[in-house]
Amino acid sequence: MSTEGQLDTIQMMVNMGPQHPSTHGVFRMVLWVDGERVVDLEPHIGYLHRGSEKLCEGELYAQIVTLFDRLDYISNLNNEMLFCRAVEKLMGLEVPERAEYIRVILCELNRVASHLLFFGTFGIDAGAMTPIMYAFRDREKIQTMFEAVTGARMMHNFIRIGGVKSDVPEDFGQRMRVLLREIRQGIDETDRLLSFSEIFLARTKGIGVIDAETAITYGMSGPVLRACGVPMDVRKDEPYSVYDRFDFGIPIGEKGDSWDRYYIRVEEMRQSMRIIEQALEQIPDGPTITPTRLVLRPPQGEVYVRGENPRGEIGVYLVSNGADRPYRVKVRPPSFCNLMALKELLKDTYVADAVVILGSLDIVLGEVDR
Amino acid sequence: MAERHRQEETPQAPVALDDRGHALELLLPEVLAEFQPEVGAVVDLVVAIVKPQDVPAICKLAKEDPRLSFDYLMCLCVVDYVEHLQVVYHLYSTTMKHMMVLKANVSPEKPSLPSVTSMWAGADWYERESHDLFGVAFEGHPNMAPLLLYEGFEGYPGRRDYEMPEYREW
Amino acid sequence: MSAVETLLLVSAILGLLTGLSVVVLSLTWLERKFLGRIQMRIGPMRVGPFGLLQPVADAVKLMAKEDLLSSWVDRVVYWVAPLVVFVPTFMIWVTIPITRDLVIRNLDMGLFYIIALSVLSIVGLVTAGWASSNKYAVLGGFRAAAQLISYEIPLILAVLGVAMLAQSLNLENVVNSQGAFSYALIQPLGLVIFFVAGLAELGRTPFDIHPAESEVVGGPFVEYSGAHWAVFFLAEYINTFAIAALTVLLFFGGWLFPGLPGDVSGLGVLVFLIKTYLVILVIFWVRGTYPRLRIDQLMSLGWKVLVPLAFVNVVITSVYLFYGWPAWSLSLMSLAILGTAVWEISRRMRTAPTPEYTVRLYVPSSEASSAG
Amino acid sequence: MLGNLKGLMVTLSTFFRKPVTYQYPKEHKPIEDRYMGFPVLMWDANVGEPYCTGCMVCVRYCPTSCISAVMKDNPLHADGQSTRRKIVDNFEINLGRCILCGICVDVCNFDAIEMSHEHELSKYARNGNRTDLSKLLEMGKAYQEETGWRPEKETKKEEAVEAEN
Repeated sequence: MSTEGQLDTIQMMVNMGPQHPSTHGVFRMVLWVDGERVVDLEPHIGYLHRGSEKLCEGELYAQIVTLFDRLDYISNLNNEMLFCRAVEKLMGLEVPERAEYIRVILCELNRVASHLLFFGTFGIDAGAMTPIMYAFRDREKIQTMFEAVTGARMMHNFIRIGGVKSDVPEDFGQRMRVLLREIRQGIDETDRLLSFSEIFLARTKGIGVIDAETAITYGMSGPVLRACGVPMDVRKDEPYSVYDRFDFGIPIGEKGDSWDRYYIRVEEMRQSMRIIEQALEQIPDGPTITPTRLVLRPPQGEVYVRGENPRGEIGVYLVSNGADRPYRVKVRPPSFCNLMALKELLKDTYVADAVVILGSLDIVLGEVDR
Repeated sequence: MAERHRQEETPQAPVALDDRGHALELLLPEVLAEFQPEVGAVVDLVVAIVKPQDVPAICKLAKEDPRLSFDYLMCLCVVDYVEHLQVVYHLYSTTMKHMMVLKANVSPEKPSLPSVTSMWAGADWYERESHDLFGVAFEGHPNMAPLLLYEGFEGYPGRRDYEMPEYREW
Repeated sequence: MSAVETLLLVSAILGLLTGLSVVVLSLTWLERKFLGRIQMRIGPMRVGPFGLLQPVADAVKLMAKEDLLSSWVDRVVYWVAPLVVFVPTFMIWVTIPITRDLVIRNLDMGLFYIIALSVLSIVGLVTAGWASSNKYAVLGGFRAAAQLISYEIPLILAVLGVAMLAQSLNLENVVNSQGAFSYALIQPLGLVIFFVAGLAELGRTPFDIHPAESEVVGGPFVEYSGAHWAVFFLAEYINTFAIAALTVLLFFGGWLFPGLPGDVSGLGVLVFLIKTYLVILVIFWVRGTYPRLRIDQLMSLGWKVLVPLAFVNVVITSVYLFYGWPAWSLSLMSLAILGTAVWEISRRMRTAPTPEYTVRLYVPSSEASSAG
Repeated sequence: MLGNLKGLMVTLSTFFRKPVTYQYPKEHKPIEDRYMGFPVLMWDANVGEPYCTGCMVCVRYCPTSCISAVMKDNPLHADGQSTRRKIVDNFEINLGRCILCGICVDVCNFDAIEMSHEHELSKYARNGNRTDLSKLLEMGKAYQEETGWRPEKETKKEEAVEAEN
């Protein structure tokens, strides 16, 4: 960097993570900084590599659901649903309609919970300490709801191959309506607190811009891709479960910057709640699970199933050879692909921006490292 | 108990292509004629098995041909079929909304394959991961350093014949 | 100096040290309780009634904690740095009057002395960052240097405006001259500049750039632990109290309150403390609400907004004094300039990236028909 | 600056609201009925023996293999007091490894294992939560008392009778 007549400067290597408060888990990035500017970056992952895909090869199909819970541990139900759909597709299993509705309600609720967590942590990344408390207040209510329905607050193992574990409790609809009203108020409040604060806008607007074309070559998906103006959402493109019966919109941004990525998630929470409300009205009576054998043996074949997770498009590639355990399971984790573009996003930004941009990608290391 | 239910011949999952899939199944041999792919269908996916050295050329064609326009690399993974390793590319088109599976078989002894990072930047970490877990070398990849495993890890833990280290109960 | 005088001075200084320690303890408790309440929590509750003894427990814990030292630190500088930060913050209290007669030395150059000393603590922060042999600490130290030096200027200029109005650098005179109107009414522009620059001097949200936990994980203090960290902590809270006290003394009439006698000592202390703690609550309130600015934004706010505004403040004050206009004319001018500045900043911040601040809702056309 | 002022108002209004904190060890958040705590074994008070026969089905289906069981001939069956031919002799769950998935409850044919409401089991040792039969039964009795649990087979039978009537 040194030129004639200027002070001689050197680049400093700053090792951010794996123990750093804002790398969202055990992510590590090595930054080369010139003063406060990020010149180069090398991301390192794998600190949470548990070999989930390999573990799946040794487990029964029913047991694998518990492994999928632990991939993206913020949106467990979405993951469970993905794997169950893959097996159901391979076996040609019909899922009772009521089960589908319960799945959709819970998955969308989980999306809200996941985005609330993002909401809070993003505030922390930007330096605001209060939003996370408000977000957790609302998330806690959702967790309590999950506890009442599935019996667990995070690792549910509730969505089973062929349906769901059990029917919802009797007062479910009533409690859900109260819950939705409270969450809506909570989101509005946090929205007022953070979203349009001038300091927050200055920190996020125009930071970490990526254009649609680059985002697509990187395989980005979910809110991160939609922030670039690409309306790609599996729930609309290839409606799975009963998503084609609901009226909801996909929030898309224009600039592809951190603020768009942030606000898309806020809007998505509102859309998710619209879906839940419609689902609560439409939900039919009936059985909640198609009885299956204890040991499932899907036929030979392979399927690739896509689903829309809070973090983006998740996919599972399931190869079966007809045995009671899958031959190969490969997960396409959305955070993994979104994180790949970090180098692109961090070009020529400040150290403080690096934290905000990483936060806006909303990664979960559990599924990046698997 | 598990053994009692085992059947002699495991059934095949039925093919159930949708309209887009049927169109693609007819289109693929035509577009990729010069590479002579084996086009088939498994469940709801159109599968083309090609020679490993052709992969970058096919990918380039698939990405640039307006009838296919596979601009999105959905997933890249390796499946170990013991006698060969199969590198599987799931390609998706954001404009046409269709999907195909490209497969290339490589030998397990010295598996290597040209990289597709120049087509899709998103292939970067997938290829590094495959190299980590299965030992597939991707020629032309800018940085083949270990991604998920630590430096100096012995063996390829993704493969079927990898022996798990013994687990000690605490 | 006679023996009695020396004894008095020593006891006064010891009393000050004790008093400030008690203030710091109360501040940490207050901050945690207040932040807890605005975050729907209840804050510390376990140690003592309402957690009142929590700060004491924390102090004991910090004193008893092992002082960890990493291998490559520059030891002498590392140990001296906390003192370099702490001593000036303590020394400025020599001349800050709590009420008319509760002050150790009522210096005629009081304001000058305070400003001159408060700059010194920057050296401590930079050396702490440098000596820690930690890259985050170095980044934080340099951030601190850049930030504190640039915000000294608007701070000093805002103080200058008050000094011009009071025609004195003696804090007691400054307070006494606010008998009719507090300077907050006459010079709101000066108050805003002083408060913002003061926040930046303290390194508090939204200007907590140098200790920023989510970026440089505590900045210059990252390697310190135990008692040495406690010294930094003490200095930070004494500084907070000092800035709040100065705000009260310079702009809110110190121990004076309309309708109350200004010469009753006990009452004066009470009024002063209430005012100061209210200002501190505002500081905590801001901390609980705002995100953090980035270093370049902080610098441009300092140099492009606050410094020019502070100069304008000095200019309008001198014009007002020169022509001897009535007091309300200065308030009007001050308010007008403040309003213009705020309006201009919001306009620029709103329009700079895009005029649109919403996310569109995309509904596919096939969906539109079934929407009804 | 409007956004900033709005933010200040939000925090100020929350200041006057009631906090949502539960003071944990003193005050517990109410547990939902379906809450899945650690798995425990049920006690058949009519006969005076556990429901578990040690059939090992949960051992086989446990994803983390944290259960182990040993079966023995039931002495009470020989006396004619019990209909259970076999009974559990030794049973251990390493609750430190249990992931609370509830698969063992699903696969059990005898309603012998149940997810209790127990969730506070901190221990100092890493394997301090290896829980043996007597402790599991003790926890199970506490759960039975707390919830008035009855085996699913009985309730189903009663429902069927009611439906007939």
